[in-house]
Amino acid sequence: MTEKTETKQSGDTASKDGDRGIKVIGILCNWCSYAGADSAGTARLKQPVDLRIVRTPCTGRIDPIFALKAFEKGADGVLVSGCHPGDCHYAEGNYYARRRLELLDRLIPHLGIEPERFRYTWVSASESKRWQEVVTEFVGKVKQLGPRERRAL
Amino acid sequence: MSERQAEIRELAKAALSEGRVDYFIGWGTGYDNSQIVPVFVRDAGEVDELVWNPLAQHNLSVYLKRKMPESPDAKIGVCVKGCDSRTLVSLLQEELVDPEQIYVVGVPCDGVINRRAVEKEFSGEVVDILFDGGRVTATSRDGESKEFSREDLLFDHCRSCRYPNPLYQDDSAGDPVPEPEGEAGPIWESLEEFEALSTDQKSARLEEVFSTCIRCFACIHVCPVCYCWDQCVCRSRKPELVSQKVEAKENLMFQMIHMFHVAGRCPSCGACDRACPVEIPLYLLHRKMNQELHDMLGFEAGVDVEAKPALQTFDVEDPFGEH
Amino acid sequence: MKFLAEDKLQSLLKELANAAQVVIPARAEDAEGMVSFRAWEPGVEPELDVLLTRQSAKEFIFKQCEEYLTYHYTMEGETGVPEEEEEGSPGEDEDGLEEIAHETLRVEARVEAPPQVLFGLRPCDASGLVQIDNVFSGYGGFYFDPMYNARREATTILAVACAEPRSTCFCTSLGGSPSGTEGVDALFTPVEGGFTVEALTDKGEELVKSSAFVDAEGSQEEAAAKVKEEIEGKVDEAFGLEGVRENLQANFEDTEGWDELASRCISCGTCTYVCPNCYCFNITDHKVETSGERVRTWDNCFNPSYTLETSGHNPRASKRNRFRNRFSHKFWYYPEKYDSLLCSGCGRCITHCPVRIDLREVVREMGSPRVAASGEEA
Amino acid sequence: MAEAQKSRLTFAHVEEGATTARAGKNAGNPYLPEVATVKEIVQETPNIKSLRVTFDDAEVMENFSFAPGQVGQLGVFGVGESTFAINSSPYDKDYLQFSVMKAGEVTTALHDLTVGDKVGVRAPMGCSFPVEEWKGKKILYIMGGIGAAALRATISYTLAHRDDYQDITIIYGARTPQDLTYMYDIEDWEAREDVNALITVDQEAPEWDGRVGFVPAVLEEEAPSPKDTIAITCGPPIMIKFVLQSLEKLQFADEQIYTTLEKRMKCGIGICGRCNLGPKYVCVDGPVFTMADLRELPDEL
Repeated sequence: MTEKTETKQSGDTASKDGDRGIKVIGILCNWCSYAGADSAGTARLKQPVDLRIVRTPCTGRIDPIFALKAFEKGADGVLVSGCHPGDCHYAEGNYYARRRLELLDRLIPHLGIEPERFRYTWVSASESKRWQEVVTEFVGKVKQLGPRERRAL
Repeated sequence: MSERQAEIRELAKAALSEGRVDYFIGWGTGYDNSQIVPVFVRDAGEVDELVWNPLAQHNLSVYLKRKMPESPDAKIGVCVKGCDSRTLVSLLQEELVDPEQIYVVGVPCDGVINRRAVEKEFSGEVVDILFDGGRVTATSRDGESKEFSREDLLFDHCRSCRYPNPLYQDDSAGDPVPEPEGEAGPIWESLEEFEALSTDQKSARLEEVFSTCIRCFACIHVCPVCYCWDQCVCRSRKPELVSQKVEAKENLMFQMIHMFHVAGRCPSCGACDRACPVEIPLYLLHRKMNQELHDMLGFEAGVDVEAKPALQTFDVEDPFGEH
Repeated sequence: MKFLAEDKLQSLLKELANAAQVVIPARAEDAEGMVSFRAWEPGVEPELDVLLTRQSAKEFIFKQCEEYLTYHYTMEGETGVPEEEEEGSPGEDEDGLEEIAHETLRVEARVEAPPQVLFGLRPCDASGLVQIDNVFSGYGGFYFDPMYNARREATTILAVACAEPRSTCFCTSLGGSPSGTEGVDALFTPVEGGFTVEALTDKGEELVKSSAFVDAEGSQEEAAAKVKEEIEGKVDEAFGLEGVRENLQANFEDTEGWDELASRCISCGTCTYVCPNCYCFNITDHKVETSGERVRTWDNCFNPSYTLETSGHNPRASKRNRFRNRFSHKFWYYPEKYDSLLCSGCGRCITHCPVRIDLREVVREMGSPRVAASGEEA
Repeated sequence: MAEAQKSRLTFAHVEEGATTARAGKNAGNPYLPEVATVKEIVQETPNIKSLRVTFDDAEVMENFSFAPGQVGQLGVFGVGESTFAINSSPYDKDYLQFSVMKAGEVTTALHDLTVGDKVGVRAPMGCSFPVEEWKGKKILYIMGGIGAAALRATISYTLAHRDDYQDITIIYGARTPQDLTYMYDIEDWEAREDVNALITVDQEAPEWDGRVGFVPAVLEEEAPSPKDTIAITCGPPIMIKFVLQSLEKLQFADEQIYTTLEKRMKCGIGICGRCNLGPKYVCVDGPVFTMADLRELPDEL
């Protein structure tokens, strides 16, 4: 994405007024969770609208820094989801991801971020129902916490 | 102690005079007797510059990391303490150092002292520090002398050190020191205070601490396992993970990049912490990370040359994550 | 000459704080107890027993991070109502480029210079500011920097003469003094029961009109003179200046010599950031959506991207070249342009360097004629 | 240098207009760019575009002047600025032209601009070629690729004052015919009787019936006499290296050879520190140097 398109299209209604809603970033692998979210949409399963999705080729591509950067930029919650272990499109990317994400998950509270604001999970392409549950539950928790009062990150 | 010093000099002399190394890196006296600095000895006749005492805090394996050797094919002799040897092991695990190119003198160590702590006991400048067994005598420029017990001045990480003897070496400067007794696992003291804080308090504390960061990058340059140099993503404009703006959150973000980059390769040697000119307790962050890695996987960085850094491998049966 | 009794210091600071931000050296309350400059608040005692603050006071005039320009784009005919675009489909909005073609742009310069008083800096720090002044205020017919100069003009500098120089102090080798007055508006010299105070500029004269000051007695003046003389003698001679510039020039190509001095350098930027004289900076743009700012931040010659060119070529790619540039700048390049030295001898670069690179040693070595064969000192 | 200039400036001097070469209301803040609008874009080669821009403030446009060889900081707000030679003719009052090769962040953003877009311009900056001093001499331009951009204004100037100079020779080479910039100029040079234009490409190419060969080879083949001649060269570093060797072979003295340098720059006004060549800053003491100047300076190019 060029600088310009990013500029023009990241303009969201929420950030412009003080009484903003919440911003939740979903970082999803292309093959399972993104497809799962897609099929949930196609199946017209009701899901919260507060999630903005970033599609990555594989959870193995996700650096824990991506999630921290999202928080630093003002996200109120970050949800990472990929293929179930054993089902990675690239055979083992999510096994690597699992270690990194687990480490991040454990460190999140020590970085001054409530643990409920981060979650990593697995949703396959066919689990549109599960996607609906995961995202509803996660966004619900973040909503309960409300917008994050940012200090350090 | 002076025995070890003599051993270091002997080994360095032999390596230099036999042409096994082009230069030898050890510790030497700085601009006064209270300062120990890294020294590069190029001539067998100059090995008397090499010194060993509890001020030898520098992790010299930093000079082996990518781009740091002055000429890429130089043969280098280097002294490592136990903790330093673990960063060297991390570099060897990633094949970033050619074992054929280095000659490693292991220096068994019973702890290095925190010079800053000494300085804080004086109003004036400390210019001389002498060691006699467990006693440390420090003298200031205006002639005031104070005695300390070496034990009281040790760095935190030395107190809980489990690897006082180098884990990788070609030769040892003298006999090993006794291995610590007691628990087999690492000890994570000094984290409790931070851990006990609420999320909000932690955030406030981090903000306070990182607002003093001046972004001099000493922490990453002095870190032996942080080796991307000119290519570090923290200097990148695209993607811009850290901006040029100097403020607490950017500074912390920069430190997070460092932390996650060295995750699984950082043995908490404390070099970053000691180098920080504004005394940010970086070492605690890195220890926290290592504690979590240990809890997750029973993993310790830099103990086995044959092992892979924890985040560069996986086990199908890893016991965490949802199913 | 005036006198300020010790117990009048707080009331003086309070008085000054009515009209300006007052900055003093103070000890942090945390375990580290670092002494640094910060805004005075009632009750905060200036820490004058510690000779040098961790960093110099330059950040209060040459800010580490300064947003000096803001800009705002608006689309022609834009109503300010954001479009309701569907979200979550990042792959599909490639064609946004054309829409932005005809924008209007508002650019504004920002110069912020609230009045401030810096109290308690040492003469070396004040002298460092004078060296930076040359660069930013067009000495020799160069350009004038409005942001720096506005802040400089709005600042009053109250220096306190040093009581106990460190072994790493070498101001006298550079023509300075522990009671130097270069760049100082009023100099405070600690004597029994308080300070003698000399007003050195109009700003200084303005200051001493405060009722906190009384006229100094003859004995106090004598005491101050004695203090100054004594401390002057306590500063070690680090090197002679004669021939340093010429020798640095002659030794530029002595790569072996430079390599040897630089070998333990880890190529970080600590020395430049704690230095009261170093002034190099970077400029970057930061834009979010349609608005942004242009920011100036401290930079340093050890930073790889300092000289890295787009082609990938870097004129100073090696640690040695970066190292050499720092010292050559201070003792050769700067003197050639500005007729003074870019070092005031505070010694912070020595004491804060993670590996204790000693500037004095570098100047002694490379500022002297080098014997081609050995290169070693006798 | 006059004593008055040696001392420091204050705001009062600046209000009198003492410091900045820039015209208009923004004089006094050399960091503040003039807003300008892109009026025309010429695709010179596959990766070089020329942007023709005009200042939005009519008074600034009216008063703008520069000397051949001077540069400007051209930037996109939100991305950054870079230094480019002003390569329109010094007599062209309609617009300023900058030629931009797509290479990094700023140049990519400049390439993304369309007509009507806004840019920031800080100009003119740096020193110029001493075209007055050269009067009565033969002028030899030796350029390669995008290097032509740095000399174009100077060529325009010497051609506008054609009678003041003796022979004018232009040796210009590029990798392929498609990489030759300013085809409209080349046609003009080739059509003129009073210009000796030698246009060359590195390798044979379809539909190219012109000269083939590297610039230094063409130079040696042409073998201009150094007598009363000024040689001005700009191009990729490797070309310059061999051109200098060839000029030496042809017995040109260092004082007769001029070049214009580029380095990473930020402030463009001799403050930020990075573009130094020893004690000289490319941004204010350059970009124009003679070979004799460069021999005096540390080799950190």
